Amino acid sequence: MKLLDVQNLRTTFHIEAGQVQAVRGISFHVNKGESIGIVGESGSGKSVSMLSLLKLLPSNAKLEADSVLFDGIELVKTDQKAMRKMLGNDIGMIFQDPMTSLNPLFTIGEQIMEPLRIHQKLSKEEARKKAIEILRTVEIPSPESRLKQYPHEFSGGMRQRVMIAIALSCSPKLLIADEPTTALDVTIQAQILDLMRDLRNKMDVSIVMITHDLGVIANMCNRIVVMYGGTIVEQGTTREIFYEPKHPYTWGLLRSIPQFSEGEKKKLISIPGSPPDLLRPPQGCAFAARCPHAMKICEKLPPQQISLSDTHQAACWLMHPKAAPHAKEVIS
Amino acid sequence: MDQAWADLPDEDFTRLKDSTRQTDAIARPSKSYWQDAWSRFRKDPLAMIGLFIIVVIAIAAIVGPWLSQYTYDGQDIANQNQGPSGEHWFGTDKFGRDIFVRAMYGARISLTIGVAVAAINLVIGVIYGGISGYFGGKVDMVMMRIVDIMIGVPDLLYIILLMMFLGNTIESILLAMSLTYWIGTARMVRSQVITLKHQEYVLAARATGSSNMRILFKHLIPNSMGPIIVTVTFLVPSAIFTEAFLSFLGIGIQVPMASWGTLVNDAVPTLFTQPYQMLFPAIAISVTMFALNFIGDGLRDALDPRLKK
Amino acid sequence: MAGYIVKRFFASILTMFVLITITFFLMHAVPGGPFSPAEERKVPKSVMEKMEEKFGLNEPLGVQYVNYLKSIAQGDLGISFKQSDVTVNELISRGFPVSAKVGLIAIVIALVVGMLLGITSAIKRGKWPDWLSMIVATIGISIPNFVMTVLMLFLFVVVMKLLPSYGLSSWKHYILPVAGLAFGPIAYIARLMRSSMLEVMRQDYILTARAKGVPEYRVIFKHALKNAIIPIVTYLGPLVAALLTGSFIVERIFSIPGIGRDFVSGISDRDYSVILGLTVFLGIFIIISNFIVDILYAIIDKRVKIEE
Amino acid sequence: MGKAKQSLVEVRNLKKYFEVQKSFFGRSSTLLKAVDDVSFTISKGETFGLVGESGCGKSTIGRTLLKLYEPTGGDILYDGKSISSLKHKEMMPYRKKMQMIFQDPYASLDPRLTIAEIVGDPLVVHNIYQGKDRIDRVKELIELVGLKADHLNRYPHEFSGGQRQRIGIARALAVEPEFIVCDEPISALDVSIQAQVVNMLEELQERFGLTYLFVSHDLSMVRHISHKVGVMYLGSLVEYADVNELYTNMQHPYTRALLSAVPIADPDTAEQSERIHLQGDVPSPMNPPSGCTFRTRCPYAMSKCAEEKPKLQDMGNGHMVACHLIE
Amino acid sequence: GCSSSSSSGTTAPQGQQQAAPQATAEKPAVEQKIIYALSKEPEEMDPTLNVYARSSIVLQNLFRGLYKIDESGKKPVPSLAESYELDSTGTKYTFKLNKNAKWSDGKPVTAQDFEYSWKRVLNPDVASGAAFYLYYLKNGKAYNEKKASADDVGVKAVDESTLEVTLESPTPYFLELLCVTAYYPVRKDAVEKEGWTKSPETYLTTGPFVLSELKPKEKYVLKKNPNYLEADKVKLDTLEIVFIESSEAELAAYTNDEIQVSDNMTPEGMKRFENTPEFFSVPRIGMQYFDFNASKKPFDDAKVRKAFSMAINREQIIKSIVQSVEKPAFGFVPYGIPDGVQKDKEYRDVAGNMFTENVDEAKKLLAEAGYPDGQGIPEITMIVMASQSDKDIAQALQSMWKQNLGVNVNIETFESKVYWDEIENGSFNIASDGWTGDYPDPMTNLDIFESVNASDDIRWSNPEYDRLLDENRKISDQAKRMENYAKAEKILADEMPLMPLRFYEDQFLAKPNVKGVLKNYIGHTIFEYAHVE
Ligand SMILES: Nc1ncnc2c1ncn2[C@@H]1O[C@H](COP(=O)(O)OP(=O)(O)OP(=O)(O)O)[C@@H](O)[C@H]1O
Ligand SMILES: Nc1ncnc2c1ncn2[C@@H]1O[C@H](COP(=O)(O)OP(=O)(O)OP(=O)(O)O)[C@@H](O)[C@H]1O
Ligand SMILES: [Mg+2]
Ligand SMILES: [Mg+2]
Repeated sequence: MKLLDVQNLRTTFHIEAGQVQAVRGISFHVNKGESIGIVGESGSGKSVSMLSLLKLLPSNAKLEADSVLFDGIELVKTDQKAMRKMLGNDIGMIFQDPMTSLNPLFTIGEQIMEPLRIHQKLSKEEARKKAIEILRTVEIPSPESRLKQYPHEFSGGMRQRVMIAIALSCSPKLLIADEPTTALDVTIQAQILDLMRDLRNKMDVSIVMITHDLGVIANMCNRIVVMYGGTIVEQGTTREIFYEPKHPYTWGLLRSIPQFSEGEKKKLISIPGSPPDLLRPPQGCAFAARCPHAMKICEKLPPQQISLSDTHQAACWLMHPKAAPHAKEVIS
Repeated sequence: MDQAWADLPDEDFTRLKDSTRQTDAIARPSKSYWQDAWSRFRKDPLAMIGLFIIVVIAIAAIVGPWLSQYTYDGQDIANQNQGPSGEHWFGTDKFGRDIFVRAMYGARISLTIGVAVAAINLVIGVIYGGISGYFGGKVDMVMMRIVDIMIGVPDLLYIILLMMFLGNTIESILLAMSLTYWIGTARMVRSQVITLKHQEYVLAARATGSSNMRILFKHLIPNSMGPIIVTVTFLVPSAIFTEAFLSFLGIGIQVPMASWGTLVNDAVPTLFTQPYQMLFPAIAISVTMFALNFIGDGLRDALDPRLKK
Repeated sequence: MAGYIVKRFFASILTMFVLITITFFLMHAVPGGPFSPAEERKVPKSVMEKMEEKFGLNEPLGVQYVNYLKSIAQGDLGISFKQSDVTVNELISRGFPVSAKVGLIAIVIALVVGMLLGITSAIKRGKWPDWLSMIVATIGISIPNFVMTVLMLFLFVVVMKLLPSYGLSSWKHYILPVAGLAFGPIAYIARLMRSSMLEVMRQDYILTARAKGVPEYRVIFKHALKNAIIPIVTYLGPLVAALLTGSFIVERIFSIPGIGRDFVSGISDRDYSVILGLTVFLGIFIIISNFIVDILYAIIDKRVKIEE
Repeated sequence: MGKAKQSLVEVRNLKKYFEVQKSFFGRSSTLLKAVDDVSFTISKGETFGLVGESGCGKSTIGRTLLKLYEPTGGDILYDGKSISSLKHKEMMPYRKKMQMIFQDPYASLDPRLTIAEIVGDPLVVHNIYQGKDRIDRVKELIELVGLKADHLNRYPHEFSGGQRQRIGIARALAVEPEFIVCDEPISALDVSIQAQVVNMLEELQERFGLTYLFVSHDLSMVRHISHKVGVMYLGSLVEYADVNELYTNMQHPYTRALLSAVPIADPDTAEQSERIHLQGDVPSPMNPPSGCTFRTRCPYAMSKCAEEKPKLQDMGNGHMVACHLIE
Repeated sequence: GCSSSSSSGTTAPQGQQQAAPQATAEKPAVEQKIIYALSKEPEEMDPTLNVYARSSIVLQNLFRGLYKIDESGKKPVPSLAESYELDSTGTKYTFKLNKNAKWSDGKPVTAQDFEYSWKRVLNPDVASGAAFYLYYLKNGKAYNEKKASADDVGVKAVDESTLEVTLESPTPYFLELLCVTAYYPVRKDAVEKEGWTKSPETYLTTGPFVLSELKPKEKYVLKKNPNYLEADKVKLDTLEIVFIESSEAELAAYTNDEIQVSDNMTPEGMKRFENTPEFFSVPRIGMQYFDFNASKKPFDDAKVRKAFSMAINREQIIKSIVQSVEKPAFGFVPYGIPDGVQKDKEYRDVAGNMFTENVDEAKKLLAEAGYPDGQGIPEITMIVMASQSDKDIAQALQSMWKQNLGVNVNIETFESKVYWDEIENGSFNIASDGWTGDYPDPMTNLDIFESVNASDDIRWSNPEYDRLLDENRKISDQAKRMENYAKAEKILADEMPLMPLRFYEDQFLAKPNVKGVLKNYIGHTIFEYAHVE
């Protein structure tokens, strides 16, 4: 069952210098009860594509899509007001930086209770009770007194838990987590990931998790979407991506993680160069400029998505039959 | 997969050599900071309009009076209170003096005062506020209490005193206005510096051994430029009007010389009988203010390389 | 808290002392005295000297200074030199409530209008409301108070005959003076509000609020406003002190019996006790309003810790 | 550890306390013990990795080493000479030898200055290389870190994070330092860029024989780059050893928890791996727990842990651990 | 109707209304209330301490002394006094008080009250600024300067209703002096209460009105005083004096019918009413003139002074710049002072103009003085006060001298408080100055140029001039006196140590239904005879 189905989503920002084509036609879906991970480097359009779905883009952004179906509702046609009714209720969202994502001038309690009061029309007292309950779920000790405190009195990990509490307060069907642990320590990160896994199992939410940490993905997700330069370059199950990656960017990503084969230190393998300027996106493959295997065609034409299995798709010219000899050489 | 996809020429599938690849596409001609700021400024149409207006007014103030057949003090009482006409563009006042020429003379004084006061107070305010904010603690405490006192002492007192010692000259007006006008700027700079001083680039400068003053003036102040410019654009009109207020108390510039402020002030009683007498000087001030605001906004953007598109 | 207040209190006393000292000697250094003729010379020199003697002006400056400090320590600000049947304490206790009332209304209006204008232009950035507010603000700062007030007087009193011209005997009487006082601050607050609102609307927590499904008006007026208001509070300190203690121009034009006029007339009359008394009063006022602003900060923003 | 290497930086019982206000109208200021009695030695040409949770005092150590913060107690020896009480002027020669790369490549470059100015700034401050020489030197540096000379007139915001971090490195290298504190130089960078920067740091170390203090909480990266690693918890060093020793034979429960918490980028292993769950948050450094500061989260805490602060003990091989479990 | 610029009528017309008092009674009763604006609150409400003109206006409506200025605004008539006798030396007056004279609380006004008040004014411990007004009394000055005792002062209550007053020397205008506030009585028991002027209850008056409400800085409400001697003639019930500082606001208030009588408007505002029956202009015995500093070049030469005085156009300045209907001054004694011989004529009209304007003549004189076409003349500084009208006049003069004589004059403005010091220290060449007399005798306007009084402004002296004035103080033959005054004026005209500019007139507006408002010769606005139709 598809909970979310996105077809050909495109997002453009109008700035004085021109148009930033932040998302350039992406299609993916999320099944009920599933958690998918979106990886890719900074600026590849991960956050923007999610914000686009939720209509949370700034006014200078333009959104186009063939279709965005959420739980049977066509979001493309939904206006912002109706969208707001769904946000926080059917869809919860967690942002990257727990330090800045909470309003510093309101108590934690007020911030957790707000969606409850707006969407579920709870009374103050009911909302408070519910808030305490949720805080308990996200393992914050003595929630009663914590409700009255301000964000700055919380540690980063606790704030992120508060963010999760807010996102989950109305028991949404979909939880979108935009780099929920990037700003946290490893030990806290582990706690948060555990918590999210637990919640997924308990509350039956689908999760879309954005990150550029492959470790986090490996621990959390069933499927992975790899983005680069505003496009999806590869998607598949976690295993498919980790063990049978087909796109050179995925390769690079996997290889830049330090490996420790007994004793000897290996030089890290890096991807040289920097990501494309989305103001003037490359004609061909977005990754061509940094790809060690680039061919002439890569700079000329964007590659098409090729399905390798029901779940696995990649977009790379190396999979073209004519590149076959070349591809073989690369893989060996 | 469609046909076109399969039919791509083989040649396309040859590997690219490193030398033919286009990495780091963003090549831009290099410019110095000021050239750069200027080029950004130039692209801002409003700012350019503002600059153009100011230049026109400045030129009019400098050469205009020479080109006119009238002088600022040439009276012709028989032709008093004439409305605007081809002869007298802005009309005449009750002495029959040409208001246009007087407004151009007024621009000399008012712009000089506005600009000089803004400049002087900018310098004092930036230094004072910068030091107070940067060093913080006791230094800040003492410097801020001094500011409290300076606000408390009635400014008219020392203005009168200064006028007595230095006479009713532009210099003494400037000096008088320099005594406390900078406080607003100083406060603003101080709060900026307090927030900026914890930035990592400040630490980085300290790690290379930069002295406090170098950090303050090379890093902190330039980064507070935005709000500073805004404050300074607000300083200009208040300097122009304070000058008029001083004349009202008899301690400003001397008649028959006029400034925009005194032109406006003197026209208050005739506001409803001869409204044009105030209208034109008031428009001159407003236009200048708009121009300055545009320039200020443009400058703020131009001086901040981050805003470059 | 108590310790903080005590410390701040002593700092204030010291500040006041220096303030009084400077003002006292400055005032006496300014030529002309309370009994020098102002319009036509009429009073013979010998009579003038007698009056100076009566007010203790013949004593050495140091003695006068000490005497003044003594009486001020007892809360006595002395007698007006010009209106010898009025004490400065009376002058203030009569005039201040009047100035304060008008000023307070003006502050409230300036805040409401200025903030609304600023918010609108921040939200409608680059659109016509933004332009409108920019124009209002620029006009607000480029038309001086002394022109604005007279203009209003002529327009609403002489031409339209809608409003009364002097005094404060009905609500109608408040309209013009309040407008005169609020005009400049509205311009300033609007500009300030606009930039801080733009800044706040960029913050992550605004996105959070939207993602929670909070309706946009609530995002703006609840989440953003409270954060954006902080710079306004800073500006409010000096503004409150200035408006509550009256404005020379507005009180003069609209004949308001406040204390705003007394400062300037006190100085031009060389009414020493009035000058000093008002300086003391204003000084205390500035100190208190700065203090309140500091506390307000801590109340609005719980992160702020008041530093010593 | 084989041959005894010459030590370059020696830290003895270093303490750095901050005074902070607790209440809103803070009369009562408390001491925040950001670094409390830390000792270690860094040998010439080596990289000393420092790991630990956020807020445990890693940056503070780095900054105190460079005298960006005045140490509250203890001693810092550079090349055998104590620098902990030097004044600004006396410190200047050391500022040439010791440099720093900052955590945040966005915040650590002054946005109003061009790259040329940023990289040239240390040269101006120390008054080395005049006129054209200075320009050449800046060019040389910028090319050294893999950027091009025509980047010199650009501003920081025109660069990607990785490029910015290179600029930061070029600035640090400008005065030809011997010792560089790398304060989380990669944590703000993309995965694909992190490797670029680490590679470069290694290259430079080889070329110029640099010594690094490498602060990070990315344990795998620390493992990759360091020769020796120290683990910090709440202001103190709880364990330190040669890198392989530490990663294969960790002793302190915190180290173990830390290492087990690193998500392994491999779905197979990820599913199997046993994670040690740490309860709760890091305590506030303003009122740290008595005795062993880790005891509140330690699964093995004993009564002794609350009473006595464990000392660093040598396990042999230069492997130091501070834990009552190791007796 | 009353001609607006009439110099004879000093009040709003009242002829008709007095002719038909019944007619008014039949009309629906209008509230007998007038609102009048002053620029500021009066400085001093104790008449014995007052030296301020503004305060005088209020006090003149609240108090009456032995004599008052009559309804024509020109001559003194008995008020609290019934009659007086003057002895042959001309220095001893014996006043009989009106038996019906009462304080506002109903107690009779006694001669002792006068004795007490007058001695109080002179009492050195009271340090009244108004003391000099009573220096005419024998030993008045001496007592005030602590050289004599209170008992030596020439005022004595013989009984309840007889007051004996001895003067230093004969003073023909002594009755006029009695109309000055300083000669008004205050009552001992009232004055000795702390802050007696601050509340209507303790504030005892003797005039047509009493204080009924006192709102500092806002308004004083005056009510008809039922115990006033001539209470039956006072028609006004309420006189509200409000304080409007800005003349723009006063114009607004007047046009908006918020005030009925206005005399503190901008000239531009006043001008709008110039040709309406609401406008009145009344001569005041004062003049604006410019001091020439005779101790400094170039004005040490009478020819230069005359040249400057002749080279301007007074009419034009008054009409176009000052924008009033005042008269140009071609003499030194203003209008409003009756001639000593032809009592119904003004001295000014009898004496005629003393000099004329003539640019050619002026040029000639300047050339004779050694400055043909203004060449070689030293730098000339004209100082003026910072008021708008002074600055305007100065600019007009500057331009006229430049045009007509080719002379450059610099203008310097000064704050009023330092202005007189500036004159005193003598670094000016020309200075704006003005004087309003106290009593309607030319002496009040001429004695200021005697050498004893002129040493710190015009710095000019002429023994003949001094002698003429001195003689006039001693004699009472009016024909001779007038002749001497004319001679003295001629000396001034020939020497021109000062340049007369204009004779002051007080202009005021009164709503058409307001009648009988009186401006007297020293500029006081009196409502004793006013009423609303
Ligand atoms: N408001 C905006 N105006 C213009 N461009 C924008 C705006 N927001 C995002 N972009 C651009 O859109 C592109 C995609 O940004 P996005 O935030 O989705 O990246 P991301 O993959 O989430 O990166 P990160 O890992 O850093 O969060 C970037 O190039 C960014 O510069
Ligand atoms: N200037 C300062 N004033 C007060 N406290 C400070 C200051 N700098 C650091 N601290 C405190 O000292 C403690 C250690 O901070 P430090 O920055 O050294 O941690 P860190 O280990 O570098 O953390 P991170 O991984 O987040 O960078 C923290 O609790 C911090 O709040
Ligand atoms: Mg993102
Ligand atoms: Mg750190």
